[in-house]
Amino acid sequence: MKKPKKVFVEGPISPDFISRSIAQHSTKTGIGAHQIFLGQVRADILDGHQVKAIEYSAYETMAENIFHDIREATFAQFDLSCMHIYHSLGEVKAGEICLFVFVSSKHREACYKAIHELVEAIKAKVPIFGKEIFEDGAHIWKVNT
Amino acid sequence: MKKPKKVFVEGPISPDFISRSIAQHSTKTGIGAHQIFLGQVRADILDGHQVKAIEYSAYETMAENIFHDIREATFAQFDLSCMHIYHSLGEVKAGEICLFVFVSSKHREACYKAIHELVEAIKAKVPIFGKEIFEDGAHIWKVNT
Amino acid sequence: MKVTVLLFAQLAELFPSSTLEIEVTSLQEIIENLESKNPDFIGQQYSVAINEEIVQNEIALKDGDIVALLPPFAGG
Amino acid sequence: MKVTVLLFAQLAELFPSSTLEIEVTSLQEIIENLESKNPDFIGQQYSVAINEEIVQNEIALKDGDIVALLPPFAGG
Repeated sequence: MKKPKKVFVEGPISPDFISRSIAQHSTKTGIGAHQIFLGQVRADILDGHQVKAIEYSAYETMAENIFHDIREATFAQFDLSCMHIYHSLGEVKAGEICLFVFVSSKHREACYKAIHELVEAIKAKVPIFGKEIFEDGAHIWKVNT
Repeated sequence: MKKPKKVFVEGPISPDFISRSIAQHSTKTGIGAHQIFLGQVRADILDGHQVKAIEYSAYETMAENIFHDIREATFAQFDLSCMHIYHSLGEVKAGEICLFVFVSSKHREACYKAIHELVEAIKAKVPIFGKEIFEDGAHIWKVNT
Repeated sequence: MKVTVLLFAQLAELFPSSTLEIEVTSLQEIIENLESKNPDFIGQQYSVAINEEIVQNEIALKDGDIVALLPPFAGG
Repeated sequence: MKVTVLLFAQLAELFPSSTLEIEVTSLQEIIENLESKNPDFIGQQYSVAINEEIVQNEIALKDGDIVALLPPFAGG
């Protein structure tokens, strides 16, 4: 069993962080394929207001447990070498990255399916909330589709 | 129509290069999802020899045309904001990255399917050849499965 | 019995505090309590987690339970 | 007519040069020419591109055509 890993990070996920995470896999020479999903905050126009940021909050202890369950279920289902999940808390501006999901495997087929199921499970099952903050300071609460 | 872009790069694709490519999308605030596929050279054991590197070569002019066709067909089929494909030529050591495919879209569904089809099309249709070089200097020619 | 009620996101905005300690006997009673405190709570969408497990049906509460009301998830 | 034959990867290893200018009238003749130069060419797997387009069947060659013999692809 993999040890529990912390998913939540404060603020946006930087391209540098992603780069370092990729680089750490160069010693794992059994890996042939990596698949990365990144969620980026959109500057959507909603009711005439433009989103400038999303402020993420979560039921953190429950969310970390569910991330752990999702991780274990995915390792059980697919032949993966590695899996990493990071999600932002706090403010993430439009254009910045709020979700980083990274799977690696010997052959590419496992990666395609695993990343898809992981991202869908994260969106559906993890108690994370997003306050979409408009340029004018008003806000609404995001709902996943 | 997007302008033709050069796919081939000399040697491995560095995590830094990937990071810079991700960072360049932060101004595209209509993007909500990125999907990245990375091919990494495996240190496979074949007939008792361990692969230390793959030396890639290609029928370059034809390959660039086919990359262009694959790109256009994928843009026509999926609602994507951006698409980038890079493939190594020359030597790429075990653990290093030889293929970087990057698609971005407003919503995530287009990304999942687009990356899958792109990677499969690249592997099946582009005249790229890989010489798997063993620790002892011998080599065999890679065949995609 | 006494339970802790946790409110998140838009539900937390409806009340002075996002954590309530209340004396109740059922989940239904928690909801009525919140509706009486702020009628805007009526009609809100949420799922319910008891001790961090999502529950689909009314289940018996125990003293010390942590009841979380969770608006629609928006991760990613 | 004169055509240019391009050989890649393991096929290029079988001959002194990866580019040949030869006088032929058909694709079949190119293959026979290569088989006679090096019998190891017999039984090799490859697809054929004429002027950078993969061809599935024997097609008529024109003077100046570029005929590429492509071993199994291994990108990615």
